[in-house]
Amino acid sequence: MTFVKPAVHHKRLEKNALGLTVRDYEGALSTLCAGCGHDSVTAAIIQAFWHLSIAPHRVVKLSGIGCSSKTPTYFLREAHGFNSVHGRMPSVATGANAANRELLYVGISGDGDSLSIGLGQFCHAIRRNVNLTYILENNGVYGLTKGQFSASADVGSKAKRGEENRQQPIDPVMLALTLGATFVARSFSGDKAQLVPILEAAFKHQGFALVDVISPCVTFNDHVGSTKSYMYTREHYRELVEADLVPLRKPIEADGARAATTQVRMHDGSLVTLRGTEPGYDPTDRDRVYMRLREIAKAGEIATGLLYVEEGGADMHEMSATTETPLVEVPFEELCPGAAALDKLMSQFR
Amino acid sequence: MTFVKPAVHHKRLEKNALGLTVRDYEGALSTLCAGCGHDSVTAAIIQAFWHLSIAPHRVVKLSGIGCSSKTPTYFLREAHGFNSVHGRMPSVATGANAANRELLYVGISGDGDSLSIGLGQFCHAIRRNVNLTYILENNGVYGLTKGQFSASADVGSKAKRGEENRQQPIDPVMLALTLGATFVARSFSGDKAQLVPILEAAFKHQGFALVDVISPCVTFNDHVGSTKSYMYTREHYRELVEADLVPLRKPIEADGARAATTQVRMHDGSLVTLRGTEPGYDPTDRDRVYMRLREIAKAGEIATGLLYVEEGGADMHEMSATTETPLVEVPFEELCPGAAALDKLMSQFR
Amino acid sequence: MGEPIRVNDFAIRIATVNGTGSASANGMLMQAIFRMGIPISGKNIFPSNIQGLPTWYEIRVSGEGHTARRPEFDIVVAMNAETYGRDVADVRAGGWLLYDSTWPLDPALASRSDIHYLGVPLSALCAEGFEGARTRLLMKNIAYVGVLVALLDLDMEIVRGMLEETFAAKRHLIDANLSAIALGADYARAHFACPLPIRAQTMDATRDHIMIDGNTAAALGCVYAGATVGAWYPITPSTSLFDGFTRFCKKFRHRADGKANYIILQAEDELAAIGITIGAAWGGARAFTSTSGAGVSLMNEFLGLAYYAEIGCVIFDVQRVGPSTGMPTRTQQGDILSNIYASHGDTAHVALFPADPGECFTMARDAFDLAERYQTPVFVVSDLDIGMNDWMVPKLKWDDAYRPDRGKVLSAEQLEQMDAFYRYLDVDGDGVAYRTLPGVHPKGAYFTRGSGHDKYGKYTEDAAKYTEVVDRIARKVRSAKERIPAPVIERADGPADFAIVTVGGCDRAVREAIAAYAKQGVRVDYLRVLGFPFADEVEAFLREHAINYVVEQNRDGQLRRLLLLETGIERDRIASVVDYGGLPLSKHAVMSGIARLRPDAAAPESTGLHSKLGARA
Amino acid sequence: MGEPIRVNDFAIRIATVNGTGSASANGMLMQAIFRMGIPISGKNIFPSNIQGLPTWYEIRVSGEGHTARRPEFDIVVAMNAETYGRDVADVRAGGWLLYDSTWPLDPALASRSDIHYLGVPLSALCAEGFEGARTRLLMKNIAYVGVLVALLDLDMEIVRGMLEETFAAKRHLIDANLSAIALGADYARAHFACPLPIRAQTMDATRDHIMIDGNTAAALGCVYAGATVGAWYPITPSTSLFDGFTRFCKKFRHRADGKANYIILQAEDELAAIGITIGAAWGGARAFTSTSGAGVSLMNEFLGLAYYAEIGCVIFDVQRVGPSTGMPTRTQQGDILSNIYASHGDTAHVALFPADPGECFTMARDAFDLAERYQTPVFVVSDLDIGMNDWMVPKLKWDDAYRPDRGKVLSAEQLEQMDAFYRYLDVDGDGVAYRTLPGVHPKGAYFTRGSGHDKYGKYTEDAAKYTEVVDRIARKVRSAKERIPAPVIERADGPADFAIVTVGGCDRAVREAIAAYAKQGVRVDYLRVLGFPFADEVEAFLREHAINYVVEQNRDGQLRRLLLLETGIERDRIASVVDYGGLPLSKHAVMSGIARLRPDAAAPESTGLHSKLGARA
Ligand SMILES: Cc1ncc(C[n+]2csc(CCOP(=O)(O)OP(=O)(O)O)c2C)c(N)n1
Ligand SMILES: Cc1ncc(C[n+]2csc(CCOP(=O)(O)OP(=O)(O)O)c2C)c(N)n1
Ligand code: SF4
Ligand code: SF4
Ligand SMILES: [Mg+2]
Ligand SMILES: [Mg+2]
Repeated sequence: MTFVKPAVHHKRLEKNALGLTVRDYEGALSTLCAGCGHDSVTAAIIQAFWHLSIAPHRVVKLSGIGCSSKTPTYFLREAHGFNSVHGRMPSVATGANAANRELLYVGISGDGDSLSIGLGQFCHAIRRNVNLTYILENNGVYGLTKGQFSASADVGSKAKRGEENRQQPIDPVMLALTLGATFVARSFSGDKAQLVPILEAAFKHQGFALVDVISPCVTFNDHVGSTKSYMYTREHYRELVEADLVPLRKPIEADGARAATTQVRMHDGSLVTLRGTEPGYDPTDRDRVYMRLREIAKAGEIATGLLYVEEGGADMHEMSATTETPLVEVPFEELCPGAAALDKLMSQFR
Repeated sequence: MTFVKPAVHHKRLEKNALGLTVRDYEGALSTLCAGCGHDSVTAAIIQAFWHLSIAPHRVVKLSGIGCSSKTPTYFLREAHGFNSVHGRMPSVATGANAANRELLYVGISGDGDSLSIGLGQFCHAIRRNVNLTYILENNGVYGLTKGQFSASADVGSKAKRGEENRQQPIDPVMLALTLGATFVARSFSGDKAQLVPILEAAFKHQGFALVDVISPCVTFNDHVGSTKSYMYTREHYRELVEADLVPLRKPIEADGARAATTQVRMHDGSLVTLRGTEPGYDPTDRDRVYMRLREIAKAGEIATGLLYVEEGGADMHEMSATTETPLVEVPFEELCPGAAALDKLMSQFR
Repeated sequence: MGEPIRVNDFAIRIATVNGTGSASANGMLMQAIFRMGIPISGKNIFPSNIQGLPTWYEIRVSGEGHTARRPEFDIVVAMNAETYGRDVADVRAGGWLLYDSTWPLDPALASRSDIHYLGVPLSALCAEGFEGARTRLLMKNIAYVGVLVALLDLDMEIVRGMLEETFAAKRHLIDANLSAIALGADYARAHFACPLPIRAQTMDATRDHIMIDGNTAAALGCVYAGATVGAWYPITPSTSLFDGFTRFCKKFRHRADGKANYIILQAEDELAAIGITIGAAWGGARAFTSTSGAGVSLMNEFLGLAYYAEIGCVIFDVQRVGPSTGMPTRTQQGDILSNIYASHGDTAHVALFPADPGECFTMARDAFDLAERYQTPVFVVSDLDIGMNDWMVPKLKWDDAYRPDRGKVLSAEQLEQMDAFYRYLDVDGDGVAYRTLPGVHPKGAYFTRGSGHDKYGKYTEDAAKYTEVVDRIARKVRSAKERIPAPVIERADGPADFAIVTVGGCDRAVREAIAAYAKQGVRVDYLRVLGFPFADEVEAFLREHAINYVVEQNRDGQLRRLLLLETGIERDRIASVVDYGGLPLSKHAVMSGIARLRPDAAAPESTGLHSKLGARA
Repeated sequence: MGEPIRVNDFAIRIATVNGTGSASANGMLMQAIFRMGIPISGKNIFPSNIQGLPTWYEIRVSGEGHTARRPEFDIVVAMNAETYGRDVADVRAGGWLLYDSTWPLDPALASRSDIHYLGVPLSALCAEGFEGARTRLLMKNIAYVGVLVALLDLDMEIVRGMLEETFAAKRHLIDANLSAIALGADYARAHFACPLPIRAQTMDATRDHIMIDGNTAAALGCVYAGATVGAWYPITPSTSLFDGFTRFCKKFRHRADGKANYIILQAEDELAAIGITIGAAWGGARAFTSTSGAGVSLMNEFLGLAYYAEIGCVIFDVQRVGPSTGMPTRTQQGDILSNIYASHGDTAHVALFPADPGECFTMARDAFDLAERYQTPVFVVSDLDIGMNDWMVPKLKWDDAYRPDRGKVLSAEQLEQMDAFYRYLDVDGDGVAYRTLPGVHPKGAYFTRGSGHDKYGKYTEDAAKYTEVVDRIARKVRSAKERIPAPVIERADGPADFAIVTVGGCDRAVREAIAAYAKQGVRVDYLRVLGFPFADEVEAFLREHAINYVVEQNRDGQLRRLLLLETGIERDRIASVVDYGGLPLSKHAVMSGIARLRPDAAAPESTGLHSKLGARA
C-alpha cells in the first residue's frame, strides 16, 4: 500500500472538556535522537489523552529501561511516573493498580524490555488481565545499549554493521492473542492518524490492552536491510482495521458513509467503531484474527489496526473480587479487626 | 473417547543393540508420592532410551526445581544430571549444549517451573532452537510446594480446598507453536503406548522438542473438579496423531496396512511415521495444527499426539556456525592465537 | 528401673513416614499437654518431599518453661521401619523406645542394653479394631498417642474434650479416636509399669498462652497492620505465611457486599512478587511479600530500586538452609547479610529479627510503620523454626488505639497550599523527604526512577547532586535505629563472666544455656538484637564485656560480621558460636560451642547419650 | 601572559554534543600525542543517551607518566553552547577557553578575567571550507583538533601519518581532514601566540606501550585463555567486552572450514546469561559472562548454585554507579561486597581486581585458571573507567608455554581405572574434589544439585553430612588465596608516615598522590589488593602501619569493610577515603580525602581553580 503521512492537526490552543490544551499534556523535553519513532508515539499519547479529556494527575505512567522506557518523562508532567527496572514494569504496574484501581495506567516498554528480559512478566500481566494500556515501542533493536538485535528482529533482518539475524522473531501480537489478551493492536509511529484512536480505545479498555507500535530507531535500525526501518514499514504496511472511539460524552451519530463496521462498547459505555479494510475481517473472532495475521505475515506484510478486541472480560480486580473502593482509600478502621476479634481468635490457638 | 491403558511390556531382560537391559537405564528409587504421574513419565523415558539403544552416559539430563524436576535422578544413573534452580533449566541446558553439541540433552520440568518463573527461559530456548528434548510434566499445580494453582490450571478448575481458578491457562503447546517450535507434542503419563514413541521421536529431533505430558498430581490435583486429574484427562483425551519411530538401523518397511500417514525423516536419517486419527490432519502445517488444536480445546478436549513436526530447521549451533567438533574437545592450541599474533595485533593499538 | 521420677521434664521424638497422617496425632499430643498447663514446644523435622519419606516430630515438655529443642530423647516412638536404626540410637541412655511389635525388631536393633524397649503391636491392634486400610493407618497414629497417654499419665479428660471440640458433630470420629486411644493405652497399662518415671502432671503455666507458628502470627500481624496488597510466590518455609494471610483476610476482610478489602496476588516468581509489592507500596498501599533465601536472591535488583527510589515495603524472609536450594525443610539464619546488604551498589536495609511467633506478630506491624516512616524496604528476618514450628507464646494482644504511621505523606490539601513539591528534598533536616501518592493532586506528581536523580527528583549525572541524595539516604537509614526496638538485655546477678549476644530464634536455647550456667555458678549477661540498624544499646553492651559470644545459626557468623561492620566493637571481643546443620538450636549446641572457645567454661551437663546430637534427621 | 612554560603537563577538556562525531576527533588528538612519545590518558564523560546531550572528553598529558584523571583543566574546548556556563567555569585560573566564535559568547560567560578566551569561528570556517551539513559538522571537530595542533605544537607529520593509515585508500578523506586541520591551525597561528606556554614536545616514553580500554583487553584475555562459550546480555559499561570478544573470535577463532571454534550467545537476560555460563562450565568449556551491577543482582541465585554445586565459571562485573540503574555511564567500585558475598546463605566468591587494561588481559586468563582449579565462580571486578576509557599500558604479552589449568578433572582412562567416583570427596585433603565431564565415561556420572548433598554427591538432609560439605567448600575457597596474585606493595624511602591501601582503577591517582606526598616530604607506603581471598601479605602490610587509608570509589567503604571482615586488622588502623560521584579518581580526591581525616597531612597543591572539582559533568 502507499503510505500517507497523517495530517498534523495543530490543536495547540484548542481546549478539551477539562479546559486543558494539548500543552497541558506534555512533559519534559525529549532527549531521544532526532527522528526517533518513540517521540512520535509520545506525541500520539499526548493527543489521545487530551482528546479524551482525561485529567493528567489521574493517570499513572510506568516503564522499564530503554530509550522507549524513557518516554514517560516526555508526556503528562502532572501524572505520577515510574521508570522502574529493566523488563519488570508489568509487575510494578500490577502492584500500583492493585493499590488503586481507579487510576488510568499506561505502561511504555520496548521490544528488549518486553520480549527479552521482561517476557515472563509481559505474558503474566496478560494472563492476569491487569487493567493497563501496554505500549510496546518496537524497533527490533536495543536502542539504549546501541543496536543489538532484540527478540523481535525478523529473520534475515540486517544489523547496522551487517550481521543478519537468524533467530525467529517473537511477535508480541501473536503471543498476546495466544495468551488470551482482550485487546490487541498494532500500529506505526509514523501513522498518528491510526495510532491516536487506537490509543484512545486502549485507554478505555477494561483489562490489558496491548498496543504494539513499530517505532523505528533512526540511529541503529533504520538502514536498508532492516525490517523495522521507516521505509520498510511503510512499504509493507497493511491496515486491517481502522478504529474510532466515540467517548461517552459525545452523542453517537450513525456514520452512514462507511460500511462493514463493528461497534464495541467499552467498559465506560463509550463506543469503538472498527472498520475492517478487508471484507470479512472480524476483530472479535480471536482465531480468525490469528490466522489472518499469520497469512499477512507470511506474505511479508505488517498487519496493523485494532486487530482484536473483546470487552467484558474480568480484569485482575474482578477476578479477585476486590472492593470497588481503591484499596488505598479504605480506612484503617475497616482493615483492622481490632482487639476484641483478636481475643476471640486466640481461643483457636489453645 | 474411551481410554485404553497401555499394555506394559515386560522387557526387563531383553537386551538392546548395546547389550543393555531396561534396568541399565534406571536410576535411583523414586521418592515421589505413590501413583504420581511423573513416575510413569520416568518409566516411559527409560523405555524410550532403551529402545533407541542410546548409551546412557552420552545423555545429559537436566531439570529445574519441583517434584517433576526431581525425576532425573530416577532414570539413567550413568548419565550426568543437573538439578539446577527453579525455572532456569533451559539456560543451563543451553550452556551445556553449547559446550558439547554431541551429547543428547533431555530436560524435565513442571508447569510451575516452565510456565511461571521459567516462562521467559522456556520461550527463549524455543526461539534459540536448542537441541533439547523438553519434557514438561504438567499437572496444573505446584506439587512440591503443596498444591497452589500453576499457570496451566484451567479456568474453572478447582483446587483441593475448593477455590476455583479464574485466570486463563497458559498452554505450552499453543505457545510453542506460536513461537515457531519445530517439534510439539502432547501426551498423558497414563498412556505409555503413545508417550514412548513420541519421546523417541523427540530424542531424534534436531532442535527443541517440546513434549507436554499431562501428569496428574495424585496428592493435590486428582480430585473431582480438577481438569488435570487422571479421570478428567482420560475422559477428555483425544489422540490426533500416532507417532512411530523407525530408527535408522532397522530396515524401513512399508506399512501397507495403515493409510493417511506422514513420514518425517529425522536428522540422523531415521523415520517418524505419523498417523493422523482424523482425516486431513497434517502435522507439518503449523497454522492448521494451531487452528485444529484451538477447536479441540474449545470443545473441552485435550489434543494429544505428535502434533507438529518440522525437520531440518537450524538449531542453535547451526545458527551460530559452530564447528562440528564439540567445543570441549577443541584443543587449546587451536583456541589460543599465540604470542606472535598478539604482537602483531598490538600495532593496532598504537 | 532405678530411674528417678521426673515430672514435666522430658523430650519425645516420634518417627513416622510423611503423608501418613501422623501430624494430627502429634498435634493432639501437644495440645493435651499444653492444656494440662505444662510448657511445651514441638519441632517438625520433615523432608523436602510430599509423601513416603521419613519424618520426625519432637516434643519438648518443660515445667521450667524451657522450650528450645532438646535433642536428648527420653522416648523415641519408632513408627518407621526404615529409620529404626537411627531411632534406636537416638534414645538417651536409660530412655525408652516405643515401637510397633506387630513385626519383630531386628535383633541388631534390639541389642541396646541401656534403654528400655516397649513393643506395642499397634498395626495388629488396629487391624483388629478398625476397618479399611486408610482408617487403620490413621488410627495407628492415634493408638501410639494412646500408649503415650498411659506412659506419661496424660489427662484423659482433656483428650476427650479436645476430640469433642475438634470433631464436634461427627460423633463417629470422636468414638473412633477414643477407641484407638484406648487400644494403645490399655495395652500399655497391661504390659508396662505406667506411668513411666518421666511423666506429666497438671500445672498452671500456660493459661494466658497460645500455641502458634510464626508464619500464622506474622500473617495476622499483616492483617492487623492494615496491609492490603500481598504478593508472593510459593516457597518453603514461607508459604504458610500467605496461607495464613489468605485465611485471615477471608475471615476479617470482606465488606458487607462480600467484596474484598485486600488483594492477594500469587505472582509468577519472586521478581514479580517484589515488583508488585513495590508498585503497590508506591501507589500508597501497605504492601508486602514473603519468601525465603532463594527468593531474596532474585529480588536483589528490585530491592536496590526500592532503596534508592525510597519506596517503603515489607519483605518477610523465612530463612531455610542455603545457599542455593540447600535444605528447604531445615532452618538456618544464613540470610542476615544478604538481606541487609541486598543489591549491588551501596545499600543497607532496615531489618527486624523476631525470636518467636509473638514477635512475628508485633514486628509485622512495626515493619510497616518503619517502611512508611523511612520510605525504605524493611525485612522481617524469620526462619523455618520460628515460622513453621509450634511455639508457646503469650496470647497476642492488640491496642485499639494503634494507628498506622504512614510517615510523611502529603495530602491533597497540603499540596494545594504548597508552591512546589520536590520528592527528595530534606525539608525537615531529618533525612526523610515528603512523599505523595499517585492520583491525589497534580502538584504531587513526580517521576520515580532508579537512575541518578537530584534532590528535586530530576534526572542527573552530576557527581555532587547524585552524592547529595545517596548521602541523605544513608543518613536516613541510619536514623531508623531510633525506632528499631531496643535489644533485649538481661543481666546476671553480679558481674558477668561473659556475655552472649544472639538473634531471632536462638533466644530460647541461649536462655536455657544461661540458666544452666547460672546453676553452675557461671554468670552470663544476655543481649538479643531485635533489629537493624542497631540501637545504641547494642554497642554499649558489647563494650561492657571483655568477651561476647555471638550465637547464631549460620556458618560464617553473619551477626558477628554485622556487629563488626556496624558497631565500633573490637574484633577480639566478639567471638562466633555457630550451629548451621539445619536443626533448631539447643542449649547443648550453645554450651558446647562456647566450651570449645573457652576451655574453662562449663560444658553442658549430660543426662544421657549426646554423641550424635544434631547429626540426626 | 606571564605563565611559565610547561611542557608535556596539561589537561584538556573537550565539551561537545554526543552523536556528533567528536569521538574520532578526540581519538586523533590522543593518538597524535601518544605517538609523540608522551604519556597520555583519555576519559570519556558521556551521558546515558544516544544523541544530542552534552558529553565531555578529558585528555591528560603527563611527561612524568601520571595518567589519572586531572580535573583541573588548562584548556577547555567548548563546542556545546548548552554547557558553556559550566565549561567556562571549569577552566583553571590562568587557563584557556577555546570556543566557536561564529556566534558571540554571552557576555556573562565572557567575563572571567583570570582566563584567556580563544575564539575561533569554527562553524564559519567549515561552512566556507566544506559542502554538506554532515560534513561540515564532522569537519568542525577536526578543525578544533587543528587549533590544538597549533596551540600545543603537536607534530603535524605524525597527524598526517595517522590520517594516511586510517583512511588508506580514501585520498579524499585524507585531504578533507588535512584541510580541516589546516583551517583550525592556520587560524590559531594567525590570531594567537602559538604555541601556548603549555605545550607538547616529542619524547620517548610510549614506545613499548599501547592505548587500549579494559573491556577490549579483557576480551582478548578470554580468547587467549581458551574460552569457548560466552553468554551475555547488553548493559553499559560491559557491552564492549563482548563486542571485543566477538571481534577477536571472528579474527582468530574460525577453523579452516570457516566454522567457529566458539559460541557467543546473546541471552534474553542476565539470569539466562549466567545460567548458560554455568551450564557450559559444567559441560567442560571455559565459559564466561560479562555484566554490570544490575546484572550481578539478578545472578545472585545462580551464583549461590555455582558456589555450592562447585562449578567454575567467570563473571566480569564492569561496575557503574549503583544501586539500581544509578548512573549507567559513570564509574564506581560499588559492587565489591555484592560480588564477593553474592547469594543468600553463607558464600564467598573468588575475585580479581584489575587496575588497568593490562591487568584485565592477564586477570581474564587467571580467572579461568582459578575457576577451574577451585571449581567456583570467579569475578573479575572491573569498572567503567577501566573498561571503557583509553589507557596507556605496556604492550600485552603472551607466553606460548601457557596451558590452561583445568584443575582436577578425571579423564576417561582415569575413571576406567577407578572403583567408584564420588564428586565431592576430599581425596587429597586440600578441599578440592575431583570432577568429571558429561559424556566422558559412565563411571563419571553424578548428579549435580543445589540442594543438600553429602560428600558422595548423594541428596541429604542430615546436619552432619551437610555441614561437612559446606565446611570443605569454605576451606577450599579460603585456600584460593594461595594462587591469588600477591598484592602490589611499594614502600616509601624510609619509615612511612602512613599507608594507603587501594584497589583496581584507583591505582593511578593514588600513586600520583604518593608522588606528591613524597615531594612534600611525606612518606607513604602503598598496597593494592589484586584479589580475594586476600593473600597473607595484605594483613601483614596492614599490621605494619599505625594507619592505613583505604582509598576506594564507593560510599560505604566496601574494601575497608572487606578488610575488616576478612583480615584480623584492628578497625582503627584502617580508615576510609571514598569518592563515589561517578568520575574517575584524581590525586586531588585522594589527598583531600586524607587531609580531611588527618588535619596534619598535606592537602593537594593547587595550580588553579579547584572549588568545583568532581562536581561537574
Ligand atoms: C538488568 C539490566 N540489564 C541490562 C540493562 C541494559 N539495558 C538498558 S536498556 C536495554 C535494552 C533496551 O531495549 P528496548 O527495550 O528495545 O528499548 P529501546 O532502547 O530499543 O527503545 C538494556 C539491555 C539494564 N538497564 N538492566
Ligand atoms: C526461586 C524459587 N522459588 C520458589 C521455589 C519453591 N518451589 C519449589 S518447586 C515449586 C513449584 C513446582 O511446581 P512444578 O514445576 O509444577 O512442579 P511439580 O512439583 O508440580 O511437579 C516451587 C514454587 C524454589 N525452589 N525456588
Ligand atoms: S537510539 Fe534509537 S531508539 Fe534510542 S533514541 Fe535513538 S533512535 Fe530512538
Ligand atoms: S505432590 Fe503431586 S506432583 Fe508431587 S510427587 Fe506427589 S503426586 Fe507427584
Ligand atoms: Mg527496542
Ligand atoms: Mg506442577
